[in-house]
Amino acid sequence: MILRRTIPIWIATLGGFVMLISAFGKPIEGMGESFAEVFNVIAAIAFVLGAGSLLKANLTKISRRDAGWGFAIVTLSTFAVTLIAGIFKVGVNPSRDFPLATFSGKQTTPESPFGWLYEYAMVPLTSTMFALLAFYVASAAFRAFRAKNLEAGLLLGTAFIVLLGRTFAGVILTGWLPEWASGLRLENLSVYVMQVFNTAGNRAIIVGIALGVAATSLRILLGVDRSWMGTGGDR
Amino acid sequence: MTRQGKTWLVMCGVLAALLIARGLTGEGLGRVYVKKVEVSLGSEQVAGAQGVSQTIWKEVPADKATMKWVEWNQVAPKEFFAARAANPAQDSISLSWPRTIGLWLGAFFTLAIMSFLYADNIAYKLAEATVIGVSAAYWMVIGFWETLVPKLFGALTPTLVSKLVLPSLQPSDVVQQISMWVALVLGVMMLWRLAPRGGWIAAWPLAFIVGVTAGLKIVSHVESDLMAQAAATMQPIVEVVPSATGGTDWYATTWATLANALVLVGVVCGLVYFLFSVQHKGVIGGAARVGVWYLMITFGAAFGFTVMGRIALLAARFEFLFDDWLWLIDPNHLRS
Amino acid sequence: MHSTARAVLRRRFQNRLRSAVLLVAMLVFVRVAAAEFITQVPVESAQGAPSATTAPIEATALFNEHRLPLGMWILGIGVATTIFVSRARSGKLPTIRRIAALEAVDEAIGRATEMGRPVLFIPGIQDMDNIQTVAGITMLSRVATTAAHYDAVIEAPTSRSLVMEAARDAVQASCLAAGRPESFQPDRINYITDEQFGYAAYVGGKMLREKPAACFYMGCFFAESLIFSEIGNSIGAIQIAGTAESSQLPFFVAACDYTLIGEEFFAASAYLSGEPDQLGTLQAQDSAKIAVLAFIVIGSAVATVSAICGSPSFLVEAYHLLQRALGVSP
Amino acid sequence: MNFWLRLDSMDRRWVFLMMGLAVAIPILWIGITGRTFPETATPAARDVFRAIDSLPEGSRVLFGFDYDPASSGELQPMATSLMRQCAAKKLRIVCIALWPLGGNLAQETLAEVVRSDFPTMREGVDFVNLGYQAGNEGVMKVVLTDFKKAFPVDSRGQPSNDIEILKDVKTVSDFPLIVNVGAGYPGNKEWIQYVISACQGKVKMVAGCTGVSAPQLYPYYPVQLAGLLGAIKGAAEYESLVNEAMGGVPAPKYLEAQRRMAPQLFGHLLMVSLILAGNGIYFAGKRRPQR
Repeated sequence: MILRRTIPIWIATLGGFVMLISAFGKPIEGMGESFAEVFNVIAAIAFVLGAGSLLKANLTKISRRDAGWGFAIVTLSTFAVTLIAGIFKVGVNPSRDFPLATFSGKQTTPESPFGWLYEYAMVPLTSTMFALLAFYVASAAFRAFRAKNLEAGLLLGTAFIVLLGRTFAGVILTGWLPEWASGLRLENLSVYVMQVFNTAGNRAIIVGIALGVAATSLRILLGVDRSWMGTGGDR
Repeated sequence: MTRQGKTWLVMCGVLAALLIARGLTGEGLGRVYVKKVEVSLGSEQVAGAQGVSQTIWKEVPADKATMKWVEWNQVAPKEFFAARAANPAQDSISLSWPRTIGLWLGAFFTLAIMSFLYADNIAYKLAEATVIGVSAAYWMVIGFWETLVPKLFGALTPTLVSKLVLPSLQPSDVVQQISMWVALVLGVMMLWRLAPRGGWIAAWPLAFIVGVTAGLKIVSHVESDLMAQAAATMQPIVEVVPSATGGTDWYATTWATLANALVLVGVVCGLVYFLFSVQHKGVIGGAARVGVWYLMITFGAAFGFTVMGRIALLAARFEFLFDDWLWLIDPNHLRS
Repeated sequence: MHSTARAVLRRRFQNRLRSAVLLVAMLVFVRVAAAEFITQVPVESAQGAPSATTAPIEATALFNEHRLPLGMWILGIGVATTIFVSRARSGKLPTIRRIAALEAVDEAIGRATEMGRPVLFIPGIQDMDNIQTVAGITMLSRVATTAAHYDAVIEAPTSRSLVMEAARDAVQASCLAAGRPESFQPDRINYITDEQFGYAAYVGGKMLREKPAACFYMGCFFAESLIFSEIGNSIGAIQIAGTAESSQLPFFVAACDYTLIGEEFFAASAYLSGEPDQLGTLQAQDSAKIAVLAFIVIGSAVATVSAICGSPSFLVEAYHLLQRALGVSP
Repeated sequence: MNFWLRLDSMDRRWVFLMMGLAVAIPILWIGITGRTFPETATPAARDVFRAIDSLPEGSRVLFGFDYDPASSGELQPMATSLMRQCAAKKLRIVCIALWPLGGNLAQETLAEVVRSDFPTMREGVDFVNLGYQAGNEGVMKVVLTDFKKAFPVDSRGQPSNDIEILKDVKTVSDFPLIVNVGAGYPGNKEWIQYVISACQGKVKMVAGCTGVSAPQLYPYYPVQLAGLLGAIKGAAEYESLVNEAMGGVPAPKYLEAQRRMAPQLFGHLLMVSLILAGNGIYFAGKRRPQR
């Protein structure tokens, strides 16, 4: 129990306090920066665990002939091809400044297999997935934006002003308003909403989040909340 | 055949017919052209910054080169058309089969993902399986070459890294070396999970990460969010706007004052809404309600802005289909 | 019984020790900070000459003086936390307002059990160096405890390797704590890919095929929030979301049944735990909030009065003092 | 069946189809006719223009590329126009990236704007691409104390110490202006939190951001941020400002954002009508007695 729970909690407490103090102590000021690098390296090493999980899940699927096991083969083969092409920089010319260093070239040119996979498989796939949001946003607007109460009404009213005020439609609809009422033109109204209501609302959220982060961090550092911590048992 | 099956058939048929029709008219459908570039490099000794002589590689004529290779750079189709018109036998610019196939594959994947909007189907499943495989490996490769090699190996095995990857590698200082050793040890502890026994040791690096994150985030959030935002709100409500003639512009003053007052009310009421240990009744309840109104307006504004971004993304995908693949439009004058 | 009593004693001892460490750290901080404060503000004496400028030089070299106000704030929140936690331990429990989203957690898991469908939990798409992910894992452990009681199946695909490890640990611990270690299924908690939309493509497809009855989105989300919540809506799942990414809140608010907004998300695990210690920290959080409110209201009032009355010097100085306390050098 | 009821039971795939058409048709129309809508700049975009315009010739600008191809639909037009204004003002441009693919985008933007339209600018003297650095906020903290430690080599592998443009750069405060185009984390917000706050007024910053992050960044404007380009609308406004200042007929690559405003218009109109229709259904349903 001591090895599995007590020591980890103390590690967290001490690590956290050292970082906290490093923000104030001049001699150890740069510790936070070193941690970012340390974390990146650990995360990069932990990719081995991720790859293991990915392989295991897909191999199990194939060996059990689960529904869609053919797609598991696709996943595994594209994974293997991309990984090998990338790690060994297959077909990548060295950099022009250091032609003698074998691996000095960048692997992202579409001439190399890795760059090709990135350019013609990953980019279209991920950016189209991203673009699907335009459709979902439309369906959400149709289904969920109903003025059931004052709060919902405010939400959709603001969305309305911003949507119209941020295109040429705003100019067409309210551009005729005289100069003394120019504040009511949709494009100006949308700026006003952003600078006043949005600023106030976002500030309240930001300050709240800052307090939430502070409290959560302190709960971890003081050992009040241990539920993020597992048992660390063997699996 | 089910109704859905019939719809799929009709959609695919229409798409195929349109493609064939497009392919038979004008310049046809998307192709990629590349220009051959022969790289020939020669070395030269020059005096470096600290007086130490350095080897510099430069472009030299092909007969004097010690290192040579060929690169293929993508060019606009109009350059190919021009070159072909000038000399039909030229071979400096040519059709790139790998990239043209890639372009068509990209178009297929774009349509495959979009087909998910209609219903789950085999094309989407194929696209999904591909994107998981490619992207998981992609980030592992990036992690290896951009983090592990320059940071970890660069600090622990500098000779090897500078020989094979980065000859201009700067020597790392003691702090970097210590932190990379720490990272290595913690990383290995993390991987201990794969060992048959003693997997609990992996909880230690995790605890370290969580603890340090907590210590770091509390500082950055309290400093730049809590204190800075509170300070930004602490402003005079009355804001006198001078007019062009030297007096007071009462119209602008009223608006500015109103805006300041509204911001103050919003921040205060918004914060009251987030109070947990007080029941939302009476004055507190009223303020919290106003706070919710502000939050809703904020969300509405965020929604409006986000729609804008999402439509831009969709537009970019359609431009890819219409411009790069189908050659229907040519906004960047790449073909004419 | 004997061992339980010893465990309680040991835990109490550790808590004391931790508080002692905090106390010592604070004392050192206050000692150095006080010395700094004296150097930084030469108090004008009646004759107009600086009266107290005697600061130990070694302290100046050790301490980052421009962060003094920041230290004071963190110290204040820390002290409030210790005070309210010990009050709560002594039985003075705060009454916490109702948070509808959290009361729906049990209901959602119960429904999934009845329908014999899985519960989907997404701990965000960021890594363990993001505090929202840590809060998400904490929530996962609460949800997993309830799920273990109901014998519901939890699916948690993750987009980071470290998060997968942490999630497995947390769920295993929850199953153990709920007395059902056999219900822990590590293969249900998988790494997919680090790529945001590759992950979204996987989760979207999975949701449409497996139709989870309850979906929890707790952590740091970006654009994928709406993909998940719209698909979840189309399959009729109960959806509960929590995030501090304010740009994604409108989508969760519009498409999910319940949403934890910003700070509520961080308070959620404390609320759900119902432990006196944790409820005490909520009260500490509130007291800090009240301090911020006081600063904003008093500061604005001082600034306004000073603007109207033509900036009398004592008001200007008071305003500058308030600003300095918030880390702004006037 | 009642119209509203029928509308309510409408399959959401019809909504998807409408959205697809609302975006696709204007793209085809603009692609064929080449016409765009006029833009009037809002203060936030005008301030970006002014911040760059007011810098003396030869000032160094730190140009951050914190996005990837997934958001380049919104952000690339901003980066292109910002780069163009900086180059036209004869500022010295130092490109960096905290997103792995940002370095490539910087390279592409430099090729598209500087190398092709400002051929007199020399690499290493008038502009440089320092490429991607891993480490997120960590890098920002390092640039505060030692810029060259954070970016020891440029994208070609040349040591920073030998690069002319970085000769007397010690920390980030040696750049009077940071121009950052960012899509998320790490990005604009982190630059403000870690660098702008810490520099206490010595460094100004202007930012370009996606539509999603714009509302979060507005609270920082105009104090911590000297100017802000929000979403494709901000890009289009700024683009028209730069085109106006440069005079002549702009090349098609400098009209990208303005071209994308037409699908925006129709997309937004569709969204507005969908919201109206949704509420029509809701209120019609409320008036009917419940059985």
